Amino acid sequence: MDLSVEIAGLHLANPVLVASGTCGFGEEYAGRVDISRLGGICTKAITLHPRAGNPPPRICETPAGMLNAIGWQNPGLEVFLAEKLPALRAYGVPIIVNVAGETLEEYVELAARLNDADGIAALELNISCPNVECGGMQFGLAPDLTRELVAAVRQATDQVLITKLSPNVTDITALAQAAVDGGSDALSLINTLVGMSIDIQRRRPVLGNITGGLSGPAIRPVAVRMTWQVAEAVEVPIIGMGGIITYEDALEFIMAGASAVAVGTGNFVEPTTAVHVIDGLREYCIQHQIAKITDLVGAARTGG
Amino acid sequence: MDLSVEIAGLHLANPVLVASGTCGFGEEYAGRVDISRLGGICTKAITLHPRAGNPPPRICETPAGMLNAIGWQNPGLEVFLAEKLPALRAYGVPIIVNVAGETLEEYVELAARLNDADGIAALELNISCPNVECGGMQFGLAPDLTRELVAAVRQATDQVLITKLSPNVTDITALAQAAVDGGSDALSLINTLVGMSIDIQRRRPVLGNITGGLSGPAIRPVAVRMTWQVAEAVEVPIIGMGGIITYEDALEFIMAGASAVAVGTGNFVEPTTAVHVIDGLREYCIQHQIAKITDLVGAARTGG
Amino acid sequence: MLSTSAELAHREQVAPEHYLLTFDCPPIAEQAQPGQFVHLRVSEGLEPLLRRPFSIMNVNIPAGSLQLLFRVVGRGTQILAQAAPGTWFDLLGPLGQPFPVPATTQEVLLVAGGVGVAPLIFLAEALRELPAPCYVRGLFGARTEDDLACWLELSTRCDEFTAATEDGSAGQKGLVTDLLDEQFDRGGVERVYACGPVAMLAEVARQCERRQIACWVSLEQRMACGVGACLGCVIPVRGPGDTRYLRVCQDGPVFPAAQVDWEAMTADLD
Amino acid sequence: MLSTSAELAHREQVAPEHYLLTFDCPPIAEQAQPGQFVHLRVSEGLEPLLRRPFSIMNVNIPAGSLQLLFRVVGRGTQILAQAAPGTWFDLLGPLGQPFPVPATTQEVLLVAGGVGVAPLIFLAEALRELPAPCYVRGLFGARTEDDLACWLELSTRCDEFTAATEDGSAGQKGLVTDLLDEQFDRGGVERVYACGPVAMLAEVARQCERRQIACWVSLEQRMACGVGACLGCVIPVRGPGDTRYLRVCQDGPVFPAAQVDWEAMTADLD
Ligand SMILES: Cc1cc2nc3c(=O)[nH]c(=O)nc-3n(C[C@H](O)[C@H](O)[C@H](O)COP(=O)(O)OP(=O)(O)OC[C@H]3O[C@@H](n4cnc5c(N)ncnc54)[C@H](O)[C@@H]3O)c2cc1C
Ligand SMILES: Cc1cc2nc3c(=O)[nH]c(=O)nc-3n(C[C@H](O)[C@H](O)[C@H](O)COP(=O)(O)OP(=O)(O)OC[C@H]3O[C@@H](n4cnc5c(N)ncnc54)[C@H](O)[C@@H]3O)c2cc1C
Ligand SMILES: Cc1cc2nc3c(=O)[nH]c(=O)nc-3n(C[C@H](O)[C@H](O)[C@H](O)COP(=O)(O)O)c2cc1C
Ligand SMILES: Cc1cc2nc3c(=O)[nH]c(=O)nc-3n(C[C@H](O)[C@H](O)[C@H](O)COP(=O)(O)O)c2cc1C
Ligand code: FES
Ligand code: FES
Repeated sequence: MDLSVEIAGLHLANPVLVASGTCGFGEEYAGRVDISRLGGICTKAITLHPRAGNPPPRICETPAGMLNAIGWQNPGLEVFLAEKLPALRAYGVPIIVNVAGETLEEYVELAARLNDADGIAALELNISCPNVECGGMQFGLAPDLTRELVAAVRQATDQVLITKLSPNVTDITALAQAAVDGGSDALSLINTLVGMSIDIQRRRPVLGNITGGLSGPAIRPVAVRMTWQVAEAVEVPIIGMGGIITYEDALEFIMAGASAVAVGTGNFVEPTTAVHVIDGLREYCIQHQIAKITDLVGAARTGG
Repeated sequence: MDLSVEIAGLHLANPVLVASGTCGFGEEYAGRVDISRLGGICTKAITLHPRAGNPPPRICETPAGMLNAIGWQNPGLEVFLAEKLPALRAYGVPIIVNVAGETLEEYVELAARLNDADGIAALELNISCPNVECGGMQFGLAPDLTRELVAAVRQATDQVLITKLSPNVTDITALAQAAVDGGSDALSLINTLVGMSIDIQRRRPVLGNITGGLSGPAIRPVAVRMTWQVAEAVEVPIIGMGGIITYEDALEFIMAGASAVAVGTGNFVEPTTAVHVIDGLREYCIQHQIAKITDLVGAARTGG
Repeated sequence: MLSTSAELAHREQVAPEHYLLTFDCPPIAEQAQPGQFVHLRVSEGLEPLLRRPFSIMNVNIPAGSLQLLFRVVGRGTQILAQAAPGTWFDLLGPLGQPFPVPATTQEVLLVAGGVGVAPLIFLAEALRELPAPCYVRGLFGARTEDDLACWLELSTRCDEFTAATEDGSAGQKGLVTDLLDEQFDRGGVERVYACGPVAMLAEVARQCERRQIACWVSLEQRMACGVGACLGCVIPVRGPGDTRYLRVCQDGPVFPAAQVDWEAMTADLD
Repeated sequence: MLSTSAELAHREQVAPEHYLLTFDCPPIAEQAQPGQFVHLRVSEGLEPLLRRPFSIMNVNIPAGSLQLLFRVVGRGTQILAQAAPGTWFDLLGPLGQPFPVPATTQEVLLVAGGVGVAPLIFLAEALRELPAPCYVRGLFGARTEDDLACWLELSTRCDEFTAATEDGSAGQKGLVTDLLDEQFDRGGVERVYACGPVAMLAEVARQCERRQIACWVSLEQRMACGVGACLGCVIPVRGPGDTRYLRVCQDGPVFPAAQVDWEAMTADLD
């Protein structure tokens, strides 16, 4: 029974990653989760320079979901390379570095400088973060800007290039196609839906940032739908995410056409969620006599 | 303590409606809910000719939400006018007729013929239904088409014109502005988010229609955010909806800028939901010494 | 139709994965007719969000109670399987169209598959208590003995009773529909009432159609409102011209078998 | 930090809206230090989705148990208020940085507001069991007598104890912070530990700063992961240059009062 998958040449021992921003740089979960069992780790977004992030409150629970407005708090590229990356490498699993910038030039510089770093499995272009004033999501909302940005980054790096799409668009397939046209090797989706909550006691938004990104099981139907649509529209592999808590949830994405999946908010509910998803997928394959998990990719599309 | 609100000249005894498609034509809930207490009723979508709707399964539960793909099943305009409308009028509450079509001409004809009908408080233009192959949502995704459609309908009717917006867009404010430019007196939002679920046992989509519209508490953060954004962008009154179950939920929309709200999926959870929301709002106003509920509209925007 | 709070009086596990719930609920117990169902709110919170429909298996009017039999299949039924007696639940009901009962004494055949037995237990009792009581033959099929939950409740309400299991662990070995020919060949059956899996119902309907015996089936569909408002729970029906859909909650759950578009209903099965 | 299943041994209502839960949880009980918290999964399902953080009020190492004191404020605490003993819960803990305790005998002042008393009960006990035990003065304030939940647990662990209520229903009438001057004027206080509402903590911090007395506060913030990974639970800290944020779950919940940007913390209050 073979759980391994290939994402544009990148080999993953199993298709279950932890999603960017939900597992920091691995260290916080080390010792309590067997990180070495994960298919891979997507890091918290890295920017060129350190960023303080948004004022609190930054999170807020919602029905079957949560809002976050972290706002790219991160130590910046230098500290990442000097301190975080070496520690991450020690887990022996593929490291996918999530990068974010305010300008095209920042993305390109990040990609260029990470290109020389050891032990990076892939770059994940975060053009879909809803929680920063300028930059980030703006690129991910217009196909032209997406294509241009991806193409520029493509020039700057030999690494596997994954573009992370925003769900806050009228036509996700247009964005997917633009990223592929720009040279993206794979796509990951979805980032969070823009949402907000109001504190009716204080009569103002709960979050310091007013709006935030909605994640968790609440958004899974939207995420599965977009995975389905994008799988129909483009040929490149898809990393599906949005509300995965159980292996059954992961199978929805895989059967919709995702080659791999990522667990985000699920890590907060239970730190071992990703590991349990892996175990569940293995069990399922054994029980249903599926020789390779890749046989299930897109199964719901073909009636397979 | 005054719960009444005005929506573009339309007087509502209280700001709580039941949302289109979730209360049929009132008759099913008659006798078990005191319909006469509602602020108003939005009917199921009416089309020019009768429609059979989509093949089952048409609904599917999701975390804190549900998907539906009813597909405009309705008896058509004739039967509506002859049978449904007279019965609806008997409840003595404002009737907002939700109209849908596949072409601009259909919308215009519907509006023209409803213009002569007695006892209609307003038309709600459904340009945001995700569950029919052609028509409906296509108008609601492009500002140009929205403006054109609303303007054409505006010509055909003297009634209060409400445009119901789709949340499946990159920029909801552009659609809102287009509807207002076209002559819409008010806006209602949001319709459902496009989603899907996969039956992993059968390895295919749960819904007969493959995709459906996501509603319920799961989408409330998206709905509140869009209400907030649209209230900032346009001057016309907003009817807010999406996942309202309690009066606290309703207050989130009102404080974000909605002049009225509608209960949709909440009716399925408990048929008296809307009535409880009204009672809750009244209680809240009394306790907090709010003389008029309209004083709370947009309160979270001003820090009020 | 009432919306009412009902106290769970008893919970009993009657077979592996099968539970019997008894609610104190006089208003619904008094009005309920066989074939009708209740729409039950499983949780006070949002999980699960929607109500769950269950056929009424039994009422005890003097005691003011009603019983539901269910099989654990997902989150909602899992929660119910652990519900503590004394807990209050919100019930909508009785909902839907009941089985039509004959005005004169007739010989009827009940065909139950799995938990589909529930409404037929209620029906069997009613048929024998009519002013003109019926002669009731009962057939009950399941995969295995364990799934013949509440077979005693059905058999004691029938004048004749035969069980079938696919694995032969109880009753005759085979499908319950394999027993139909014998029943019909013996003659006398004037009406058939059936509830169970769609494939079973389709076969019952086919045989009744061939033999021109009146047949009613109780169908299931995913529901939201349960009262006819959302148009969510439809099934395809035959008719001249275009496809038509009827609501299981309001137009059913009991339908004349001849009305149902069995081809469309079964096209979907694996 | 452990993730462990713990059985709820007792649930006790100690005041209106205030509950005390006792869990059998030897691994966490053994490691816990005053000021640390557990991140508790309230439900097996998705409602509520996120865990809830609660300070450890007490541990009994021989019994392997730990206690949490909480006030009912929303859905999660409502569910906990009804939790049946014998139920198993998933606990992450002990989490966060504990209160630093002095290496030598000192005179310390504890300032508790409302349920903020919880970690100070644990701390009071620890301070008096140190190799060099401290002299502990305790102040405990609340709106009204009922909200002085577990005041006995605090007072019996203090060498001196004074309560205050805003309505004067118990102890001195007024805010707990009104008692500070007197305490400080008497002299002797070398350290202050405080936990309670932000406005109270800000005032304690202000007075300690003015009098140059070392002060630690335990802070709250909405949390997702509870382990430092999501950066969700930050509070603003002082520093040269730009705004900086630290995580309550991992860098706190105990912070030196001098480190906290009280201006930003309280700008937000009504
Ligand atoms: C009129 C009617 C009468 C019924 N009577 C009985 C009965 O007496 N005993 C019994 O065991 N079951 C009965 N069912 C089926 C029962 O409603 C489902 O098994 C139950 O809703 C499953 O809920 P769940 O949360 O455990 O499953 P899940 O699979 O988690 O439910 C997810 C969703 O699918 C729906 N669903 C799942 N299975 C069915 C189904 N077979 N029919 C309709 N909706 C379904 C649920 O209502 C829910 O909305 C009846 C269904 C209908 C429509
Ligand atoms: C380190 C720490 C220790 C705490 N110790 C205690 C304690 O010992 N006793 C006690 O009664 N309370 C304590 N709290 C506060 C407690 O976590 C909240 O009261 C509780 O989470 C409310 O949950 P709810 O579902 O009832 O409320 P809801 O308002 O429904 O919760 C909604 C969301 O807001 C969060 N939230 C609400 N209030 C707070 C709050 N004050 N602080 C942080 N998050 C909040 C919840 O965790 C949840 O994510 C502590 C908080 C922190 C951060
Ligand atoms: C607290 C938090 C922080 C996040 N930070 C990032 C980030 O830095 N970069 C990014 O691309 N996505 C980020 N995301 C989005 C997730 O990676 C993921 O796309 C999204 O949450 C949907 O998955 P989920 O529902 O499983 O959480 C963040 C999500 C959360 C909840
Ligand atoms: C079963 C169902 C049918 C619906 N039918 C219509 C419709 O005919 N016309 C329309 O404009 N909106 C329709 N809607 C959308 C609702 O009116 C509402 O906009 C949406 O469900 C969000 O509100 P809620 O979360 O409270 O349900 C339907 C929703 C549901 C759940
Ligand atoms: S469940 Fe709503 S119409 Fe049947
Ligand atoms: S709660 Fe995640 S960093 Fe503190």
